[in-house]
Amino acid sequence: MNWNSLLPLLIVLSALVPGLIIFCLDESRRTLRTTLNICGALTTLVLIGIMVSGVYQGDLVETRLPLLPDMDIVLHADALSLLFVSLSGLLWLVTTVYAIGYLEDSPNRSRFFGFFSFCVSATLGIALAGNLITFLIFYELLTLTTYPLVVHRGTAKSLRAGRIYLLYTMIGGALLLGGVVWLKSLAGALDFTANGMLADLPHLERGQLQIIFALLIAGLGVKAALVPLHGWLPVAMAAPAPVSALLHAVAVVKAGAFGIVRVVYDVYGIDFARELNVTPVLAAIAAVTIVYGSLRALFQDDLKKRLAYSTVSQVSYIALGTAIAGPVATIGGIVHLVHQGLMKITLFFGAGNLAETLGIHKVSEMDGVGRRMPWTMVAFTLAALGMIGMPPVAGFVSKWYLGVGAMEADAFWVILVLAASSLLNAAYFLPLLFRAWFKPQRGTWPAERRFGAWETHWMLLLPPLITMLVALGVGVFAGGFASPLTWTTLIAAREYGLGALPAVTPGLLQVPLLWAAILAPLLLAAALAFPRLRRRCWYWAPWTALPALAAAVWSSEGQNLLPWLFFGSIVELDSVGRVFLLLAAVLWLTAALYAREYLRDDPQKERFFLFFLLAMGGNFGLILSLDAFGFITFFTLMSLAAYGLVVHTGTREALRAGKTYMQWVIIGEVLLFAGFTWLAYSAGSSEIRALAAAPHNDWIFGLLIAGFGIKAGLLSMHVWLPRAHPVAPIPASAVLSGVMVKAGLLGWLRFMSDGDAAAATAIDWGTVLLWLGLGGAVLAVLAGVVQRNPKTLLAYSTISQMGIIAAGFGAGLLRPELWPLLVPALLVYALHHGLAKGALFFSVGLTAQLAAPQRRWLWVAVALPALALAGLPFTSGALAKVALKTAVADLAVLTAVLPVTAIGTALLMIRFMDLLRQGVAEQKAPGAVGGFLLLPFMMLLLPLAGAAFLLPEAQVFLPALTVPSTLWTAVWPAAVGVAVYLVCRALLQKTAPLPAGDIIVPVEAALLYWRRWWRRPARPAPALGGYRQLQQQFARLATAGADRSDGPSLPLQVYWSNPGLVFIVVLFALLAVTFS
Amino acid sequence: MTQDLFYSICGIALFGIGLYGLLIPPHILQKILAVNVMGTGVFMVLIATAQSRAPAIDPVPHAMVLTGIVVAVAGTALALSLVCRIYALSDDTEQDAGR
Amino acid sequence: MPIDMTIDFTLGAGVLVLAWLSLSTTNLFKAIVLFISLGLLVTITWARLGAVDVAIAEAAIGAGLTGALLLAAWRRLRTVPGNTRRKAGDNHVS
Amino acid sequence: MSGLSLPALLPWLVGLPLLAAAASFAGQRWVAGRWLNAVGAAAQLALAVLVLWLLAAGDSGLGQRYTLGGWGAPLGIDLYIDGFAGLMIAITAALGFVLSLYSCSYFTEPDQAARFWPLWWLLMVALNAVFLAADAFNIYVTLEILGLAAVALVALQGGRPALQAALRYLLVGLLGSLCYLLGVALLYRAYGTLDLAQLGQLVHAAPLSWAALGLITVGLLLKTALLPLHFWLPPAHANAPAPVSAALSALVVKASFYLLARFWLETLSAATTAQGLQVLGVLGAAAVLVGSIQAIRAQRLKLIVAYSTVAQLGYLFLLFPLFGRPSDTAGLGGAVVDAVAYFIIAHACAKAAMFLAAGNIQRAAGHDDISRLHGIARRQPLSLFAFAIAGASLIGLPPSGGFVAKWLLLNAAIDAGQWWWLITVIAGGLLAAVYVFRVLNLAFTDSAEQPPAAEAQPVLPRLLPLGAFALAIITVLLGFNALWVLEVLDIGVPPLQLAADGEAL
Amino acid sequence: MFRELNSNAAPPAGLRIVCALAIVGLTLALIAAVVVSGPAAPGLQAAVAAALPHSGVENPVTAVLLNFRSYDTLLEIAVLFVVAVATLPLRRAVAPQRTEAVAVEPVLAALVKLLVPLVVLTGGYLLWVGAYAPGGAFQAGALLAGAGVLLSLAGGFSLAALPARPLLVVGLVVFTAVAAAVGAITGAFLQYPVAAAGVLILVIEAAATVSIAATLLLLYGNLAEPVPSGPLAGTKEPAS
Repeated sequence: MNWNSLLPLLIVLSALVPGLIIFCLDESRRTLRTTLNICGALTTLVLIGIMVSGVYQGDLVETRLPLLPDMDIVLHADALSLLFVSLSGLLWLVTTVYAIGYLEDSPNRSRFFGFFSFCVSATLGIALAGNLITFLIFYELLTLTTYPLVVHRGTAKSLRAGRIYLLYTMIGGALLLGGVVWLKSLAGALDFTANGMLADLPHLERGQLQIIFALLIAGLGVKAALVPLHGWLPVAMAAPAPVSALLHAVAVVKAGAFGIVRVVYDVYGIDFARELNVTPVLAAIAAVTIVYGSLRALFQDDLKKRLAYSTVSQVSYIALGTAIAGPVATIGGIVHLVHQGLMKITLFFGAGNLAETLGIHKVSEMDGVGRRMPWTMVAFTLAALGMIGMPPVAGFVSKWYLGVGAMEADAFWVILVLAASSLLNAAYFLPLLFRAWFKPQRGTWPAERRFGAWETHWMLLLPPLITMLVALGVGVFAGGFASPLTWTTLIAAREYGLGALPAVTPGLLQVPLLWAAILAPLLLAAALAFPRLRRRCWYWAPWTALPALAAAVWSSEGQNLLPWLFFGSIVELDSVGRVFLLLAAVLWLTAALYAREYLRDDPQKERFFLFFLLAMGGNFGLILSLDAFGFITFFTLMSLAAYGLVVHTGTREALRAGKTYMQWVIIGEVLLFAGFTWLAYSAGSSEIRALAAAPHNDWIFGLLIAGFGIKAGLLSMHVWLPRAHPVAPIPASAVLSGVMVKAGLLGWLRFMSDGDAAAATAIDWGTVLLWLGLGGAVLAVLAGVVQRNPKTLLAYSTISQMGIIAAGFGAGLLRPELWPLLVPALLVYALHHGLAKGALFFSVGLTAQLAAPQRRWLWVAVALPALALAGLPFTSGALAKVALKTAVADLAVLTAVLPVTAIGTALLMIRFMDLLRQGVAEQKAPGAVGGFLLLPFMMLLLPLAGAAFLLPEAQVFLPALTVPSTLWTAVWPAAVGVAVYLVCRALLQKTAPLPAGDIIVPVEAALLYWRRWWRRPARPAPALGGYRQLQQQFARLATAGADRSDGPSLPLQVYWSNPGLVFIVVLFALLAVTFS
Repeated sequence: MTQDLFYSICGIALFGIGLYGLLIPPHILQKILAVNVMGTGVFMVLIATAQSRAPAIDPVPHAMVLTGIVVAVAGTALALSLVCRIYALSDDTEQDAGR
Repeated sequence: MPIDMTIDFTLGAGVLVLAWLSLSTTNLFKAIVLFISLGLLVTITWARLGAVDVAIAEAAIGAGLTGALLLAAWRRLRTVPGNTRRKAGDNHVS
Repeated sequence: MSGLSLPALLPWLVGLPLLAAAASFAGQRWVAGRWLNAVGAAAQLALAVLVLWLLAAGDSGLGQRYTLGGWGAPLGIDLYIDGFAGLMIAITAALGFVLSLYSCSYFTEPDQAARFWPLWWLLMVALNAVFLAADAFNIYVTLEILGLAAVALVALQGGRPALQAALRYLLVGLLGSLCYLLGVALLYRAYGTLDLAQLGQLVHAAPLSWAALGLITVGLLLKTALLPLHFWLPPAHANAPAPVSAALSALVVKASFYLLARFWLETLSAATTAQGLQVLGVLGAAAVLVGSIQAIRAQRLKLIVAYSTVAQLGYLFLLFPLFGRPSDTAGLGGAVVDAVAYFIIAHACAKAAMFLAAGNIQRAAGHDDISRLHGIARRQPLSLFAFAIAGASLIGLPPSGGFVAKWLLLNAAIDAGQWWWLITVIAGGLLAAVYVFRVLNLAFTDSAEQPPAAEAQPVLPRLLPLGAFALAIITVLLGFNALWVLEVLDIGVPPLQLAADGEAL
Repeated sequence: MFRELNSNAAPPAGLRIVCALAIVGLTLALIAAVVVSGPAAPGLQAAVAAALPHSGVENPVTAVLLNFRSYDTLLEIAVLFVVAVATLPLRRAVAPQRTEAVAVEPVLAALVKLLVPLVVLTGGYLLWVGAYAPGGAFQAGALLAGAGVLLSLAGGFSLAALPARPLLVVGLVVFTAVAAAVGAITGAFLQYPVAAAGVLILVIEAAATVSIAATLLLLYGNLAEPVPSGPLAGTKEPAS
C-alpha cells in the first residue's frame, strides 16, 4: 500500500478518528476536545493539500478495499472530487471554530462534536468516492450521522424536524439503493469514468436506463432539495446554527448536488444522457426549484427559514448547470458548488451570530442591527450581494458562466430563469440589508449578550469574516492560478475531452497611474470603515480624485492587463475614456471639496463620505476598465454606492426616492447581465473590444439600450431621476447629474458604436433611440418648467440634455458613416453639460448658504453656467451645440428639432434663475461660512470656460464657432426662450407642480389599489388546497407588509406576490413550449 | 389390510386426536396429556413400520421409539413443573383461578 | 376374518376410544386415570406388535411414571393453599 | 497437520460443550467457577475457528463427512460439514463466546448461575449438533435438546410472564417436534433409511413424500416462528434474560431455518413444488411487513426487538422462491444462499447486540417501557450507541453487515428476475428505520423535565455495555469485507460415502 | 389456535367445530397418503442383522441403541440431564428440613417393605439381561424410579435425601468418557473395539440406569413433595 493509495483513506479517517475519541470524552474535557477538533481539521487540510499536489503531478491517488467478490470500495481522487474535498475541508475547519464558540456552555457537546466529525468524514467519503457503491455507502452514512445533529437540542420541535428529515432522506436512500442495484445488475462494475461509463455499453435497453436515471436523481434529489422533495430543508432549521451552516452549505445539500453531477457526467456521460433526453427533464425540475425556492423565501419572516429556501433555489443552479449540455454551463454549475457553499455558510454564520448575541430570529427584528454588529453585517451583506449575483463576489462568476453556457446550448429560457431568480434573490435579500443598515434600531434587542470589546464572541466573528474574504477573493481573483474557476475549467476540459480552454495570456503593468486612480478612493473608503481612523480620514476625501485628474491630463494612452483579476482585467485609457475621466475627475474633486464644507456639522458625514468614495472609485473603474467583468463590477459598485448618497438625509421622501432608485438599478443590472452574457456568448471572450465587434442581434441591442438607458435617463426609464437627484445632498446631486448619468452614454459608446455590429438587427434601433431622445428632451422641458424645487428642475434639465445626446447617438446608429465626426461632438457636449450642471447644483447650494449682501453679485456667477447651458455664443454650450449640429448636418429631422430644444433649455434656465431669485430654495442655517463653498464653485467655472476649448476633439469645431450664422443661430433661441417665459410667467406661478417622477405615479397608484383588493378577507376556499395555501401566504405577507408600511418596505416585494403567480404560469407555459 | 397398515392408521388417528386435544380443551394439564397421546400415535406408526416385514422385526424403529418415550416423559415433566410454578405464583398474587 | 385381526381391531378401537375419552372429559382426575389406562393398553399393543423392549419401557415410564407425575401435579394444583375457588374433590373444569 | 484432520474434530464440536455442561453442573461450588466457563467458551471458539480454517484450507472444495461409531450411513449416524454449516458453527461459537463473557457478569446470584451454565452449554451442544447432523432422527433428538434447553433458560428467572411464555414455547416446541417425528416416520416407512444424503437420492414425488415434507415443514416453521406461527416468540424472547434472548433470537430460530433450507433445497428437493417455494416466499414477505408493524406499535423495548426478529426472519424465507427448483449444484451453493447466509450472520450479531443493549437499559432503568425511558442516554451511553449501530445494520445502512446482506439479496432478486421481492426488502428496511429511530429518540430527549429517580440507579458492571458494544463493532466490521465469508460458503456438501458394505437399500 | 393457556373458558363453539374439521381433514389426508403408498419399504433389519455379531450384544434393540446409534442415546441422556437441571432448584430449595411426617398407612408400609427389594432385584436383572433379551438401561432405570416412588408414597423415605448432584451427572460423564477413550483407540468417536464392546456397553448401561433413575425420581420428587409457598427461593423477582 504505497503512499498514494493510502492517502484518500487517511483523509476520511482523519475526520473519523477524532470523532471517535471525542465521543468517549466526557463533557468537562473542553480544552482536549477543542484541540482534537482543530487538529483533526488541520490534518485533513494538510492531507488534502498533499493530495492536490500529488494529483497535479499527475500520479494516480486511489484506495481500493475489497468488499464483495465483484465490487470493492474505491476512494479515487480526480479533479472533481478534489474540488469538493478542499471545499469541505476548509469549511469544516471554519465551522468547527464557529461551533466551539456557539455551543459555549450548552449540554452534551462531546456527542455533538463526535457526530460532527463523523458527518464530515462521510462528506469527505462522498467526495472521494470512486464508484457508485462507495458513494451510496457514504451517502447513507451521511444520513445516519446528520440525524443526531438535527435533533441535538432534544426539544419537541427539533425531534419533529428530525423525524421529517429522516422520512425524506430514508426514502431517498431507498430509491437510490434500488437504482444502484438495478444499474449494477445491468451494467456490472459502476466505476466513475471520465465521459460516462454507460456510453460504451450500447446494448443496454433505453427504457430501463431512463427509469434508473429517474430513481437515481430522485434519491439524490432529496438531499439536493429539488422541488417536490425539498420539504425537509426548511424544517431542519430547528437545528443549532453551526449544524444548519454545515448541513446546508457544505455537507448534505452539496452531497446531493455533487451526486447529481457524478451521475450525469461520470455514470451516464453528458451526451448519452442527452441522447436519452433525461437531462432536459432535470433542467426543467431544477428551473422550477430555483424559482419556487426564491418565491417561498420571499414570504418567510423567520431568517433561517428564508436562508433555507434560498438554499433550495441556489443548489438547483448546480443541477441546472449540469443539465444544460455544454462545457461552459458545466463550469458554471460545478463552480457554483464551491461559491454557493462559501456564500451560504457566511449567511448562516451571520444568522447564527444574530441569534446567539442579540436573540434575533425574525427578519422583522433586524432593524438597525448593522450599527450594533457592523462586522457581522458587512460579511452578511457581501454574501447576500454575492447570492444576488452582484459582481465582484463569487456568485456573479457562476451566474455569468451559467448564462453564457445557456446561450451556448441555445436554451434561451435559462437566461430568463437566471434573470428572474436574480430579481427574486434581490427581492428577498435587499430588505434584510436595508433593515440592517438604513433603519434605526427599534426598542432593545430580545436577548442581548455583551462580549467585551468585540461585537460578539471572537470565535463567532472570525469564521464569517474568513468565509466572506474567501468568497470575495474567489470572485475577484476568479482568473487566478488556484481559483475554483480554473480548477473547474480543468474538470470541464476532462469531461468534454477538449484541449485546455483558452487561458488568458499574462501582461505587464504598463501604466500604474490608472490603477492608482481607481484604488485611491476605494482604499480611503476602506480606511473609513475603521472607527479610530474614521474621524480623521474623511477630511482627505477630495485629494483621492487627484490621481484620476493627473491620469486624464498627462498619462499617455496605454493598457495594463491583470490576468488574475476577475477574468483577466484590462484597464486602458483611450480617447473616449480620457474625456470622461477628465469630466469625472474635475467634478468628483470639486464635489468633494464642496461636500467637506457643506456637511461639516452633519453627524452622518463619515457614512456619506464612505458611499461618496465608493461611488467615486466605481466611476473611475467604470471609465477605465475594458473587460466586461471589470466594467459591470464597477458599474454595480457605483450604482449601489449612489443609493447611500440618495438616502443620506434619511427623510421619508429620501427613503421613498431611494427605494425607487434601487428598484430601477436592479432592473438595469439584470438587463445588462442578460445582454452581456448574450454578447459574451457570441463574442467568445469577455474583452470589451471583442464584445463590441461581435454581431449583435435584436435581443442584445434591446437589452443594452434599455440597461444603459435607465442609467442615462432615457424617456420612460427616467422616472427615478427626478425623484432621486433632488433629495440627495447638493454635492451628491451634482455628481449624480453630472457624471453618473454619463455612464449610460459611455456604455452605449463602448458597446454599440461599432458600425457593422448592428448589421444583424431587424428593428431599426437608430430611429427608436432618436425619437426617444428627442421626445425626452422636449417633454422633460415641459415637466421641468412647472416645478417649484430648483433641484427637480435641474434634474429634468439633465433628462432633457441627455435626451439630446441620446438622439445624437441614435443618429450615429442610423448613419454609421457619421461616427468619426459624431463621437467627438457627443464627447464635447457631455463634458460641457456635466460641468455646467455641476456648477448649477453648486449655485443652488450657494444661494441657500450665502448671507444677503453677497447674494447680489452671485447672480453674475450663476448666470455664466446657465447661459452656457442655454448655448449663448462664445460659451462651451455654443461650442457643444455647434459641434452636434455640424456632426448631424444632413439629418433634417435632427437639425430641425435642435433649435426647439435650445429654446426649451433657455426657458428652463430662466425659470431656474427666477426660482433662485425668489429664494425658495430650502433655507440652510444662515451664517455658514460661505467662503469655502465659493472655492469649489470657482474651480468649476474655469474648466467650464477653458477646458471645452482646449480639448483636441473640440479643435475641429472651433472655426465653425466664429462664423456669423452660427452666432445668430445661438442667439435667437435664447431670446425666444426669454420672451416666452416673460409672457407666461404669471401662468406658471399658479400651476400646481407636477409630482416628481411623472408617469410612474399612476402606475404606483394602480398597484396600491390591487394590493388593497388582494388583502380583502379571502374568498370561500377554492377546491385547490395547495393554491389555497399559496394564497394564504400572499395574504399574510400583504398584511405583514402593511404594518411595516411606516418603513418604506420594498413595494417590489409586496407587488411581486401577485405577479409572482402570473410569472409562474408564464414560466410553465414557456417550458411547455420549449419542450413541445 | 395388513396389520402394519392398520396400526399405522390407528397411529395417525391417535395423532389427530392428540392434536385436537392440544388445540381445544382449555385446561393446561389436558394439553400435556394431548401431547403424550400424539407421541404415542407417532410411536405406533413407527412400531407398525418395524413390524411390516412380520417375521423380521426391524430394531431401528424400536430404538427410536424408546428414545422417543424417554424424551416425551422429559418434556412432560418439564411442562408439569412449569405449570406448578405458575400456579404457585398465581395463587398468592391474583385470586381468580383464571390467570 | 382370522382370529388375530379381531384382536388387533379391539386393541386399536380400545386405544382410540380411551384416547378420545381422556381428552374430551372435563374432569381432570378422570382424564388422568383414563390416560394411565390408555398407557397400559398401549403397552399391550406394543407387545402384540412384537416390540417387547418398548412394551416394558412403555409400561414403566409411559404408564407408570408419567401417571405418577400427573397425579402428583394434579394433587399439587388441587391443594395449593389459599386457593378458595377450588372445591375439594374433583377439580372439574367449569 | 496430519494428526489433526478435520473429520476428527467434528465430534469434539459436540463433545466439548457436553463435557463443559457436566463440569459446570458438578463444579457449582467454586465461586470463580463462572469465569471458567468463559475459558471454556474461548476453547470452543478456538475449536470452531480451527474447523473453519481446515474446511477453507481443504482443496477439494467439498466438506467432510464423519461416521460416528464407524458403522456407515444407513445403519449408523454420520456428521458432516459444508461451507454453510461451517459458518453457522463459527458464528455460534463466536456469539457463544461473547455471550458467555456477558453472562459471567450478568448472572450474579449463585443459584441462578448454577442453573444457567449447564443449560447454556447444553444449548451450545444442541446448536452444534443441529448444524452437523446428517441423520433425520438424530435431528429430532437435537431439536428436542434445543427446545427444552431454550425453554429452561427462558424460565430461568422465574417471573410470572416468563414462566407463561416458557410454557407456551414448550408446548409449541413439543408440537413441532412431534410433527417433525411423524414426517420422519413416514419417510422411513416410504424409503427405509434415515440418512439425509441417501434420502436425497431415493426421494421422488409421491403422496407420502409430500405428506412427510408437509409435516416436517410445519414442524420446523413452528420452531422458526414464521408469520402465522410466530405468536409464541415475542413474549418468550422479551421475557427471557438478556443473554438468553440474544442467543434465542440470533441462533436458535436460525437452526430450524437452516434445517428447513436443507430439507427443502437438498434432501426432499424432489418432492418440493414451485408453488410451495412461492408460498414460503410470500409468508416471508408478510412476516417482514407484519413483524415490523407490530414492532412499531410495541411499547416495551425488548418486545420491539423481539418483533424485529420475526420481521428479519421474513427476509430469510426469500431464499426459497429465489433459489427456485434445485439445479444440480454441489448442494447449497449459489448467490442466493450467499445472500441469506450473510443475512443470518449479520442479523445474528446485530440482534444479539440489540438484546444485550436492551437488557442493559432494562437493568439500569428497572423497566423497559419506552415512554418512561427519557434521559437513559446519560446513564447508558455505550449501550444506546451499540443499539444504534445494531439498528443501522437491521435497517441495512451502509457501514454494516446488514447493508451487504441486503445488497446481495437485492442482486439475487434481480438476477432471478423476480424483482417484486425488491420492494419487500426496501419497504422492510424503511419500516425497520421507523422503529429503530423511535428508540434512538430516547438518546436525544433531554431528561430535564424528569430528573433521574432519587434512589441510586443500579450501576451495571463494566462488562455489560462493553459486550453489547463488541457485538455492534463486529456488525460494522462485517460491512467491510464480505469476500472471505462468501468464499467459505461455496464449499459444497460432501459426497455420500456409502456404508462399508456398499449396497444401499 | 392456542387459547390463553389455562383460562377456563372453553373456546367458542364455532371455532371448535372448524378446528375439529381441519384436524379430521388433516388426519384423513395422512391416512390416505399412507394407504396409497402401499407396503412399507424394507427397513434396516438386514443391515442390523449383518452387523449384530460385531456389536458385542445379542439383543438387536440394545445393539442399535448403544452401538449402531449410540450418538442418539448419548443425546437422549443429555435431554434427561437438561430437564433435571431445569427443575433442580425446587429440590435444593426444599433442602434438609423434613416436612411434617406423612401419616404412614400400616398396610402400604408392610407391602412396600416386601416389594421394594424385589423391584430392585428385577431392575438389576433387567439391566443385565438387556444384552441378550429385551431389557436395558431405560427399562431398569424406570423400574428403580418406580421403587423410589413407592417408597415416597409409603412415607418412610424422603426423596430429598437423595444425593442428587453426582447421580444425575454420572450417566452423561461415563458415556462421553467412554466414547472419547474409545474414539482415541479405534480412530472413530463411539466406535467400540469389537472384543470389548459387550463390557463397555454394560458399563455405559449401568451408569445410564443410575442417572435415569435419579433423574426420574428427582422429577417426581419436586412435583410430589409440597413446595413452601411464596416465590421460589433463590429466584430474584426482577420484572423481567
